[in-house]
Amino acid sequence: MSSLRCGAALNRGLTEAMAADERVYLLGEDVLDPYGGAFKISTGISDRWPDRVISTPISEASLVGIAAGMAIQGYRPVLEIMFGDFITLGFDQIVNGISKFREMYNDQVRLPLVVRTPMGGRRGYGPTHSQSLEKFLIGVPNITVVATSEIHDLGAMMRAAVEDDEPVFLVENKVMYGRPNRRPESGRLDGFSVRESDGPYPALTLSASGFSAGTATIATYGGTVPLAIDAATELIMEHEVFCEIVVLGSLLPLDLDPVLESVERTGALIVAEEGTMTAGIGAEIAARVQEAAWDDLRAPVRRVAAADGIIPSAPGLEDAMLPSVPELVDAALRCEAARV
Amino acid sequence: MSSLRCGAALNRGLTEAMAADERVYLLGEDVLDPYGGAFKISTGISDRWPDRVISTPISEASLVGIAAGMAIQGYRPVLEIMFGDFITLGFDQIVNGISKFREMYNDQVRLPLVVRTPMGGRRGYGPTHSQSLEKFLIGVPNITVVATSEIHDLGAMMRAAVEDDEPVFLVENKVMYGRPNRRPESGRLDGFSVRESDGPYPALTLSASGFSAGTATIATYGGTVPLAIDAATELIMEHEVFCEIVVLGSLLPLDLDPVLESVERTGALIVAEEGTMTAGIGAEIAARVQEAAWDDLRAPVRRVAAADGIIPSAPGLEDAMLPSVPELVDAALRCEAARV
Amino acid sequence: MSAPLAATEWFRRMLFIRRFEETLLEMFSKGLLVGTTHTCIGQEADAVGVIDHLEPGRDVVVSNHRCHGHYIAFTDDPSGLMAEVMGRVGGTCAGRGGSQHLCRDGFYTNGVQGSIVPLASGMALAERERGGGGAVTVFIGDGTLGQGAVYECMNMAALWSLPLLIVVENNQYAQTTPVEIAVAGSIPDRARAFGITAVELDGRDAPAIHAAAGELLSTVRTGAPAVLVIDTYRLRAHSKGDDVRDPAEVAARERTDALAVVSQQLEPAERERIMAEVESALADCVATAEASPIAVGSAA
Amino acid sequence: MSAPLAATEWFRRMLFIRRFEETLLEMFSKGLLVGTTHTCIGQEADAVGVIDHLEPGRDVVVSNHRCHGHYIAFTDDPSGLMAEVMGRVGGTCAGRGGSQHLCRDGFYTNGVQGSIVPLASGMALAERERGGGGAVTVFIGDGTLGQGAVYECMNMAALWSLPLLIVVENNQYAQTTPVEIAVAGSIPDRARAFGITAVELDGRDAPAIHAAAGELLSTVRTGAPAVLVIDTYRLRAHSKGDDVRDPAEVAARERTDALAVVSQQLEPAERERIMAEVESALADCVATAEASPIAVGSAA
Ligand SMILES: Cc1ncc(C[n+]2csc(CCOP(=O)(O)OP(=O)(O)O)c2C)c(N)n1
Ligand SMILES: Cc1ncc(C[n+]2csc(CCOP(=O)(O)OP(=O)(O)O)c2C)c(N)n1
Ligand SMILES: [Mg+2]
Ligand SMILES: [Mg+2]
Repeated sequence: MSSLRCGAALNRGLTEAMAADERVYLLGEDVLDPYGGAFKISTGISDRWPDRVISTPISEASLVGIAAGMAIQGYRPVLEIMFGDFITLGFDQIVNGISKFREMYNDQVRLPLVVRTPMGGRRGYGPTHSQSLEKFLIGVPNITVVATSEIHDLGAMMRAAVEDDEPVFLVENKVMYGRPNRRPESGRLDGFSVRESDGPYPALTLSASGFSAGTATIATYGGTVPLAIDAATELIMEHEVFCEIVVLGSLLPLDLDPVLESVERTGALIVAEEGTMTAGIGAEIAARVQEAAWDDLRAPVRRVAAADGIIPSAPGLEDAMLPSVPELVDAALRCEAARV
Repeated sequence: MSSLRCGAALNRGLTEAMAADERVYLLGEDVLDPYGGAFKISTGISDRWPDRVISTPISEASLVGIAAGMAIQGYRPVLEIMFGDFITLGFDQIVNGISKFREMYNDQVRLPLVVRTPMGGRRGYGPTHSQSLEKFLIGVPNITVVATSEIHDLGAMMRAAVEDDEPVFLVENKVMYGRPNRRPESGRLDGFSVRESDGPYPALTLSASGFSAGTATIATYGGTVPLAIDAATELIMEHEVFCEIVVLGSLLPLDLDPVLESVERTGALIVAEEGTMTAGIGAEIAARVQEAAWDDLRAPVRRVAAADGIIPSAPGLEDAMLPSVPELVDAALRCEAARV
Repeated sequence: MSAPLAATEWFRRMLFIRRFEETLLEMFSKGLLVGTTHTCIGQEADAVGVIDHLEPGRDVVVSNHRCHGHYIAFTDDPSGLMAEVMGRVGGTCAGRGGSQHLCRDGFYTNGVQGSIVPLASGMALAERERGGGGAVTVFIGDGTLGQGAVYECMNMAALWSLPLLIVVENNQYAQTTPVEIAVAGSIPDRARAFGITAVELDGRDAPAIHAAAGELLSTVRTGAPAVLVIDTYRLRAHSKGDDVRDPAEVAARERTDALAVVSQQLEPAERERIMAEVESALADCVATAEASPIAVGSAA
Repeated sequence: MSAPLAATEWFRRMLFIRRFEETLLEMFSKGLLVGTTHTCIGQEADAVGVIDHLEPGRDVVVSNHRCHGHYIAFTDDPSGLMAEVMGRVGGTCAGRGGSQHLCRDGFYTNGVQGSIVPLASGMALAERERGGGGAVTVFIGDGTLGQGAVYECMNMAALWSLPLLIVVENNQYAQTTPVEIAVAGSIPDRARAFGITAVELDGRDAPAIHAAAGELLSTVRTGAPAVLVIDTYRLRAHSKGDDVRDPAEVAARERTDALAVVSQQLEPAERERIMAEVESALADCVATAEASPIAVGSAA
């Protein structure tokens, strides 16, 4: 399992979900074999279940609504949106449809559907193919937003999303696809002790000091996880500063218990995300944690995120505006300064 | 001016903007006279400038893009979206178009356009016609989001938006339209002292104690302003608790100086908004203020907002989930408790 | 395909819808209701004629803001609708949805123009997979032809052989906007360009609606999507509000609408008898709705 | 309406675009470029034939991800494009946009399928109001016909008499998806249903493209929007990546594409001479681009 790449792990989970329940259908652009979707997450599925895979026109807005219609009528569609940037096209169907039906119809319907989509930059794809737009999803009531990461059990997460009776938006990361899906072994990973919360979309808490007091908690998810691990490692090696990392699985509902428990130990919180900062995931987490952990915090919650603006195409420009390891290290050192 | 209703004040401002610059065009559904738009804000304009008013099909997604195209080519379109709930249809054009062009094209273009739209509930219109979706707009880089309120100079605000060289999303409130556009006189309004910040979309700070120390600052905007004023009044009358109210004009960029100055005096902040709480305006304000005013705050920033869910149609259900005066009073009393 | 309806049956069904909605408007004008409502007064034949071929349990109906007639024709639950509009616990959606957000037994509405067409298409895809011969019928207005989702779905419905009937109720206006300034070219040709069968007819001819819908639905059920354009007219304001149309134009249509046509075909005594029956059924419906408690929530 | 182009001119212009893009692909395969690119190899005649009728300063061109040919044909700034793809300060957008987000002198591209059509329509509305006889030409692919915005805009273009030419480059595939499983019915009929003139032709016939575009544009300039469907073929992969098409199918098209056809019409000596000129111009273009500094930002 440890040598499987994240993309292949997601593909395996999806394949298992297709095998387990014949109400599961796969829809999306270019999802047919041999291509299997732009990032190959759907590979091998149409060959095996040709009748349950539908290659679609480029009609994202309607596809989101079509998934909703299928789900209400008892099927379990999995919709692949080729790039997360295009989720905006389906935003009306999400906000005024999927978010509404169950509650507005007084619980007469369920929407067991999955919309899965890659987010993130660092591949030079430029302003319209590199964004992390999950921040817009967490403002939508009545949906579940799940962030996959390279240290989650991706196969299990995918299966859980497909088996979920509520609508799940599964956020993946383009760079993650090609990286190994590493998992804690005997509670350890990369020299960190790891605790994993319960439930289908668990949070993982990493500590280099065996969950004793530390300098700060870094709450993060998805494509920013390797940066947080690198930063925490550098902080130990070069500054003897010990941070915990909480890798969130569910962004909505946002179960912050693991973060609050960690902050109890560290007294400080940094939220790191790849999306642009304003009104990002970090804003919601900061707002909640400063309220819930007011007495534990000895410094304000800090946010590390992309600069508010476009994601330029040229790598040198892109690098400069996306969050980085040095920014994380710097934020942690400021927490350390507040500590002493 | 004081007896003019807010809707009429906006209409007057729009009329003046049309008169001042022939590059200003008005587009929208049902905007022609004698109807003049579903909420009458466009009344009288097509009669006067028939060639500069375009009544459109129900094509919100494209209309946003059409406004962008006109603006890039030197016109100044004002697009009326009949209900703010439908801004979701234009979300791709906003996020992947309007937000991108100027920066992505290396400053070769400008987008002087206005999208104006009514938000808000309390009229029994039900789940798809009552939302306050401006929270999704403030996560979009490179746009300006302006919140009108009944105590702003609405005519001036409308003119400023139309004269702005950047894309402005003008958020209005349905209930506000029918209320008088009250303005401070000699620095006073409703028994409060009022300070107004500079710039086209000013913030107004209201204090009942002449800007001396108080219990809490209530930062709010738009349709929640009368609730904040009622709550502050009740807090004085019944609890001898003095709050300041900061009525924001610009939600993006979010100039928080007036809030920070007020928090310096009060030591506590409540953010009140009509949208659903998670990932709302309050999250961003809380995240910023807890960081910028860490030393001034003696209690966590609290949020008062709609419950995360649909806005039901039945008045009794709608009332229960929208923010209320008692909730605001309660939040302020909790700040008072933290004070003593 | 159901047998043609007798004139008495047309009259009874259309009149009930008409009186139901007139009652709503009266209640609004008396301040007994809040929110908004869109009546299909003048367009009742569309609902009755098309939906007579559909069966709850087998078929699905998806509708828009102007949905009361469709709801009553499909579900036979007018008191649930009445209670819903009145904001009562016993309403179709317990007061959560209100006039334009309904759900019952395979009947769904939503209030954003066009957004229901993808929903209906997804439901049609489900019906296709289930293979039970069910059809999905979605009602849209002429103005809603402005929404791109309609064409995205026509394309997919044709490609995927969806059992989908799109009924375009062309009542000549979208809110205040006449169809001429909002809809270019030809409505049926828009469907045909996607390889979809399209029929256009005059909605004042109720039996023609019934016959065309029956015929189209029998091929729809086999996976050939179709579009039925009904040229009709709304006799009242768009919602409760003002009406900017020429009163003479409205009056002329009032004399020739499908209900007026059918009414003239009846013997006076029969007409009186049915009218009395409808009034009594309507009174029951209102009474049932009023007996249900007002929906209230607990503070957030 | 410009005069027909001589074969030498066709050859020179198309070959330059061809060689420009082949150079890009080589640079990618050598790891000299990052990101992505979509070449119009095989479709160059569309750009050259349509854009010969357009003038920067008067007209506007809006394009999509597959935009290099259009850019080169319209702006005569290939080194700006080369520098942009290379992420250089001297690029069209200083490296911010990259291959598919270009802007120069009335030329605009964006990377979300379909979203450019509203943009182009708004620009056409501006041209209409300005009244200077300018036209807006927007290029989309067959796959982009899946986007509802295209139809929303066809409707408005017809209603509002926009000087808008929509060129559909039907290269038979959207990424890996053959047009047959993504586009139902008839493409030109889709436009005609909105009352828009539509012409479809075989893109291997370069002079036919030129003639049809010229004729359509002369009426477009008077406010009659038009659609030109060019049946063409992309000879390389969708982007840099893998190609799932049958190699035999691609090879057959390689022998008959517009550039091959024109090339055969030339005397060998003339052909050689133009090829040499193109190589030298291309070398200049690359050298100019490479002389520009790499774009870097300051840390956020
Ligand atoms: C996306 C969207 N835009 C605008 C509206 C507001 N609105 C409600 S009904 C209507 C007119 C619809 O016209 P049509 O489709 O012809 O239906 P009709 O009302 O005539 O039955 C409009 C503009 C809406 N509900 N949804
Ligand atoms: C809204 C949207 N969905 C998906 C994509 C990814 N994508 C880029 S090009 C492409 C295929 C476009 O096909 P077509 O319109 O035929 O143009 P072609 O590539 O053949 O020139 C797709 C799916 C996109 N850019 N935008
Ligand atoms: Mg209509
Ligand atoms: Mg193509």
